Amino acid sequence: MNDPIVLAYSEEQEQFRDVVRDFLSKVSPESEVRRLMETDEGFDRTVWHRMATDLGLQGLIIPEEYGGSGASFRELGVVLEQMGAALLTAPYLSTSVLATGVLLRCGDDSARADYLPGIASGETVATLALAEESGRWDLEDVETRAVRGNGRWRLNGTKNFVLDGHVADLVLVAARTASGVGLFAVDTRAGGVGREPLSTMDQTRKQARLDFRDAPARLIGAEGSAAEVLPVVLDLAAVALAAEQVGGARRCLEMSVAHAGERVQFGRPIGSFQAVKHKCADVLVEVESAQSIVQRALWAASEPGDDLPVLAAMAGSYCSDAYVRAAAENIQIHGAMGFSWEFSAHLYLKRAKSSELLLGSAACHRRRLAGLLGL
Amino acid sequence: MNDPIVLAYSEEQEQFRDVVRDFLSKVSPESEVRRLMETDEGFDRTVWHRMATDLGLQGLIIPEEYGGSGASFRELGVVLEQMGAALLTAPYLSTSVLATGVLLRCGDDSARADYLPGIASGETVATLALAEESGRWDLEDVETRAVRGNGRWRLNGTKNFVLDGHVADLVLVAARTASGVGLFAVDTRAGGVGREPLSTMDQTRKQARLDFRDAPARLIGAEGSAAEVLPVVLDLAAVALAAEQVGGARRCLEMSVAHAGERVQFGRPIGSFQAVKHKCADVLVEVESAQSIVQRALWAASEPGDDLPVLAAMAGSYCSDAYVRAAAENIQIHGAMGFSWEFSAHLYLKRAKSSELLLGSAACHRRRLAGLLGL
Amino acid sequence: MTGLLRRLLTATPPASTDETVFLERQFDLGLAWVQFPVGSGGLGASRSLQAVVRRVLTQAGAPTQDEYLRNALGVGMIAPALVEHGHREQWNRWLRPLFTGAEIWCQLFSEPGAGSDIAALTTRAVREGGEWVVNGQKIWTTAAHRARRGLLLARTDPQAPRHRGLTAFVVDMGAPGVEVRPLRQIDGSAHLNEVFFTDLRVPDADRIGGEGEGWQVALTILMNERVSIGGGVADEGGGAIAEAIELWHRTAVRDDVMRDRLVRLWIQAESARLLNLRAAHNYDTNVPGPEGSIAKLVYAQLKQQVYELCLDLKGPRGMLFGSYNMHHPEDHVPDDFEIQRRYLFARGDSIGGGSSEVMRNILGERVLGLPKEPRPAG
Amino acid sequence: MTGLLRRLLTATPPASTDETVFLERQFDLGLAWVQFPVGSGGLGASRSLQAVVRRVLTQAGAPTQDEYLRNALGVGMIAPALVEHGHREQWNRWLRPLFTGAEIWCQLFSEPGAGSDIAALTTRAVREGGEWVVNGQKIWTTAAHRARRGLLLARTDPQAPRHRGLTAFVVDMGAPGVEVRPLRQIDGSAHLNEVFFTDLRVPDADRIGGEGEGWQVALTILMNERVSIGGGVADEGGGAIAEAIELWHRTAVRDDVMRDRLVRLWIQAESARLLNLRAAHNYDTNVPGPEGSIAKLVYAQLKQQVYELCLDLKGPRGMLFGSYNMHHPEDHVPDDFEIQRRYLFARGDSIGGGSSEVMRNILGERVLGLPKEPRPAG
Repeated sequence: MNDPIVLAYSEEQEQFRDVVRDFLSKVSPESEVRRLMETDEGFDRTVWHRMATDLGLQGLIIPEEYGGSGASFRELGVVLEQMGAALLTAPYLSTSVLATGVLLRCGDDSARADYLPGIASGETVATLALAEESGRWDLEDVETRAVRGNGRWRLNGTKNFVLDGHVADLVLVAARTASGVGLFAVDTRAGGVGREPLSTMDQTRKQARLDFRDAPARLIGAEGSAAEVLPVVLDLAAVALAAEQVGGARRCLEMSVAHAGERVQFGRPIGSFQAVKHKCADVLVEVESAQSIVQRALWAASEPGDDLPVLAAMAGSYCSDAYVRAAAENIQIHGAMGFSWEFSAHLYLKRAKSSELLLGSAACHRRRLAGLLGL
Repeated sequence: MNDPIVLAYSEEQEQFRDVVRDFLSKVSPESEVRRLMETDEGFDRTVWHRMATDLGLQGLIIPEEYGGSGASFRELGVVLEQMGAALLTAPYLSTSVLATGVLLRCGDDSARADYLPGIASGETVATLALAEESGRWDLEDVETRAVRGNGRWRLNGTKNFVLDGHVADLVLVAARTASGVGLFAVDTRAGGVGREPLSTMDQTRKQARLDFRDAPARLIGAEGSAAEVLPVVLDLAAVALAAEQVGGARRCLEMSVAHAGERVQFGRPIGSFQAVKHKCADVLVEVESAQSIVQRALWAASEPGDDLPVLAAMAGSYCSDAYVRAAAENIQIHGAMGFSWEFSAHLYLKRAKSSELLLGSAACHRRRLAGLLGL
Repeated sequence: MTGLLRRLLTATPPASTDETVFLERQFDLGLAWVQFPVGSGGLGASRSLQAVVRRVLTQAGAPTQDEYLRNALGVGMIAPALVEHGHREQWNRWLRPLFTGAEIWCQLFSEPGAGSDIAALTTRAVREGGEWVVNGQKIWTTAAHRARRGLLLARTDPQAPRHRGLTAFVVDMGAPGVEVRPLRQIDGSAHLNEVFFTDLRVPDADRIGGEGEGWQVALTILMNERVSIGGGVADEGGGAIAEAIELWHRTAVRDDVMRDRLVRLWIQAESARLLNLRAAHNYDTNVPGPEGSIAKLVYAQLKQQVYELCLDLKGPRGMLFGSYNMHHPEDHVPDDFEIQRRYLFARGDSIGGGSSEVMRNILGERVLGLPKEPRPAG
Repeated sequence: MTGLLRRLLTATPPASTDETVFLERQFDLGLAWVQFPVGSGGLGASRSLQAVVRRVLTQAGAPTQDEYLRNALGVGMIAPALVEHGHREQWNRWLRPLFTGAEIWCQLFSEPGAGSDIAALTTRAVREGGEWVVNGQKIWTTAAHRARRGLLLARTDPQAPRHRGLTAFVVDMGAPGVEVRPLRQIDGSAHLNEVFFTDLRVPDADRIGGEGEGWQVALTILMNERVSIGGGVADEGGGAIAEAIELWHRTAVRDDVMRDRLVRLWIQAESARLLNLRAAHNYDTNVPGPEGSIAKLVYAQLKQQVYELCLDLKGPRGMLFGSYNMHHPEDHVPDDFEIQRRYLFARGDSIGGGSSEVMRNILGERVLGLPKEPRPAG
């Protein structure tokens, strides 16, 4: 490990971060977040295309040969932090982390060539469908079946909690065959896929329930390859989500500090009271700690090495807790206003709590970590 | 349950409390606590006799026919709270809760008649020896054996963490026979008992390791009766200890508040800073909550009924945590002085942490409670 | 009093009597608030007897405290302040319809610039002959949209020091010059309102207490509020842990770490319940003391932690929700996602009715006697 | 610089050279603190190069930072203040023996009436010709019993506002008029001392900085102290979690609740280590910033929680202890109960060197820019 290098963003990364932040402040102000979260689609296709064409965000970690820019996971982290801070409502985690992650690691050049350019260009919204009734992202719980007949695969079963499943053009589905659980690409326009949006607590991230009835599918990689591919993809997703969480937590802290410095009660800014000041200090400590973990974890996600599982579990546990704490304290510091619909603090709490439950709770991450550490 | 009656001390109980407090403030000021904790015996026999003759404390819950005053466990709770507050260094928990508890519940009138009057009069220091190498107060871990030969029982084995075992005249020993674990009375002056004082973190409560080598013993109650008697006695002991803990925690809070009101830093009493004020408020909430639990638990310990195990586990868990918290915050609020040997705050922390570990940790109590509640 | 109770229950048997009729009769017999003066819903008796009345009537199936919840603020907080600071003519006009629920009351204290800090209010009342002209804005007002009357705190003397320039009035919420706008909260519901006053005219006869004595009126209400919220949330708090336990039994994937959290919270809920019984005992026998502040603080934290655990127990299903559509609480239709709603709503428990920070100040200063924050220099 | 390092290691190979001789040579070559002026143990180079020196020398087996710990206060905190606020004649007298450890230094700031609040000091220094006469008492002084010199903060102008009337001096701890009494702590050891000054005479040549500029000198030291404590406790903090894990593996009766606590603390320790690496990076390249305050706060809490867990893991054995006999830390002989001792001692981590409350103030005010507490009126 070469820690000192890991823990500071490079100058280029910081410039890139500023570009992304400026872009998001224009295309995803709070008013847009609120508009989009009330829509069925939940994102703005024009903005989605500009993300791809102006900044190349969807193709960030896609190799140049497939139309991307071949950047590392560290640059992806920079983007996700800013998206988390802005509560961007768009199918980015699903498309550019989950689906892209599967395609990059599936060992199937032909699938890569067929799908990645569309993702990079902003044409294709894609996602991964793994969890079923239990909601757990666990291969053991997969009951959806893939059956081959007349040279074509067809899927039957139900996937639940599919991120952006209601708008995805391409769904990568984990389905069971005789050789174990494999990965299958389903074109949602090709029929056989019923989609039902879920009503989510976090309105800024949409989820859906997908019913596959003899849905035509294409095998990605080898049969039964999910056991090899998905654990890595889920670790990467945990790191990506953690970057988003840190970005959100830091924004909550900034909101708290700004309010505490301005709001006067009992003849003083409330931030001069230790009850508020120390709350902010404690949140600062957690945000900085979370940031340190995320930067280290992004490094692990960028380089070959065997420390990714430990760092993903660490990041998943710590950043989930830190974000929920920062979002809850932000409401508290804002008082009745923080609790009101009109002010944005509640949107962050809902995002924070839902993010914690998305890929397994903080406690689940710790249980996994105990195993990895031999404790 | 008739809660409202339970939760307030009666006027008589409050008067009794004041008498005990005044007595302890005279016989057990900090200077005496410090003197006695450095001695081998760890208590003052003159004071011990005065406790019995002037206030009847050792005989409090012993029936009048055996020389006691036949009061309820609620009065015992009043006494223990004050002893905890004063850090009284005397073999009271061992003699008047553990040993007395066993004798009262052993169903052996002859043993009661032989031993209880000596306890009530202050002649006899007594204790219970249950834990062995593991330190757990669990019948399963008992390996000490009792064997009958020539009409006499003899004990062989080693007991550890025996409260006041180094000074007890009478030791009630849990020992294994063919009929399970039974209870045996051993006169430590009769030979066959090796005693080694333990070096304890809490110097105000002494413990010892006892070696029994063919020690002559008297069977108390029926053979194998420990399984019936000891669980109740241990529940009572947990409630008694919780009363002591609340008394200690409240004293810590009083010390904190007094210091915070007087000590000036940055031109203000430190208690006017919210960091200190809110810490005190949080400790107050825990002390009052602990007090409510203890008063309810003392009621359960006084009356026949089946709610004792739940309340004992509740009290053991909550009051252990509350005392450690109050003692630790007391050190923090006193700053460097709180951390110094010369000031008494550390004595309370040591008592608090040791008390938590004495009869099973707070977490153990919660595990037991989960079972009792069917969770 | 036993005789009066018997008369009430005999003349108007709860089972066969219209609720309003029963409550009118209860008021007329002086059994509404026994500690109030005769003729004003009371008997001039000791406050401790109210607990007896409550117990007897509840056992007899009379409208319980739950029924009063429609007008909880009026019955529990405002009425005692009217009796303490108002006069008989006012009692005669307001107390009976208040008790029966015919007239709902709200409390008009908080302002955008003054949430916890009531002494900083700026809503103005200016005297013009026998009337006062009120201009300003109130916020976070419970039940304002269905209230007939409101207890208003307004500044009548801008020159006086902060606390001293306030006066209390009763305002007619239907009068011209009063506009009520709903405020949505975190879960989309509108429990609270904004209230705007534009040249509202209030007769001087509706002033409560003397000019400049509004702070004392507010204090009476706030002390009663904490006891009331303490008592009210006691049941809710108990409800929360019961929900968690029920959910635990229905949860398939459980582990020891969650179990330990649940048991810990169960102990806290039980200790809070026992603590609250002590507080209720004091409330019944004495003037409201600071125990309500402990209860409020404890229950706010407890409910937040319990619902946090509930969501964790639900796992991915905790991410689901019903509808965020705006609605008044009385129109709420429960769905399958009530626990999520309560999780969100519990964040308000440490804010409304005095924030947890203010509660800790009160405990530190009023119970423990620690020194107050110094006023800033200048 | 690479050449100088080579010369040092060639002329005095660490393996075969007496430690003091090596350190003297290191000082003379300007490799003690490279950012210091030439001739005073430095090269006038960038502070960031010190990290390189440290790495090269550590790899070569030279006396490491651990060796400096005998005089950690002197090397890490006092020397930078001497260079920033003193003058060359003073550097010539003091820096070399300070670096080699021939003269141990202590810091004489805290007083019984002024722990966290240094501006409230009352120890007096009165000028008499070319000397100052010092009277007063200091407390909580680390290493005073073995220190040859101390950096004293004393009040020279009682009329000036609190911060402005202080001046810094170097005092000879062996001079008449200095009495050192050990102070026992929670575990019986005497890490700290009281120091009494009775008509101690200090030459004006030993004044550091101008009259009334003592506050600036103290600030330089305190900023370095936090970085140093942050850095120092980083290793200790890592040590604590390592101890807990080692104990976990030796513990027979374990459960999932304890395991979760352990993993949680492991994550915190690891995040603190990573955070500290960022802080060290800044320390090597910039002037000491506020990161030290974060580290100090985090490690204090972490160590307390880790040792709490350790005692819980030990169960009944956690009640046992070695000896409470008074001893200086350098005379401590480890026994089987070191974890209990550290549990007790960890309570001091949130008190000494700036309490956790003060650290939170610093983070809130200096990092987040929140407003300070107002000074009390009058």
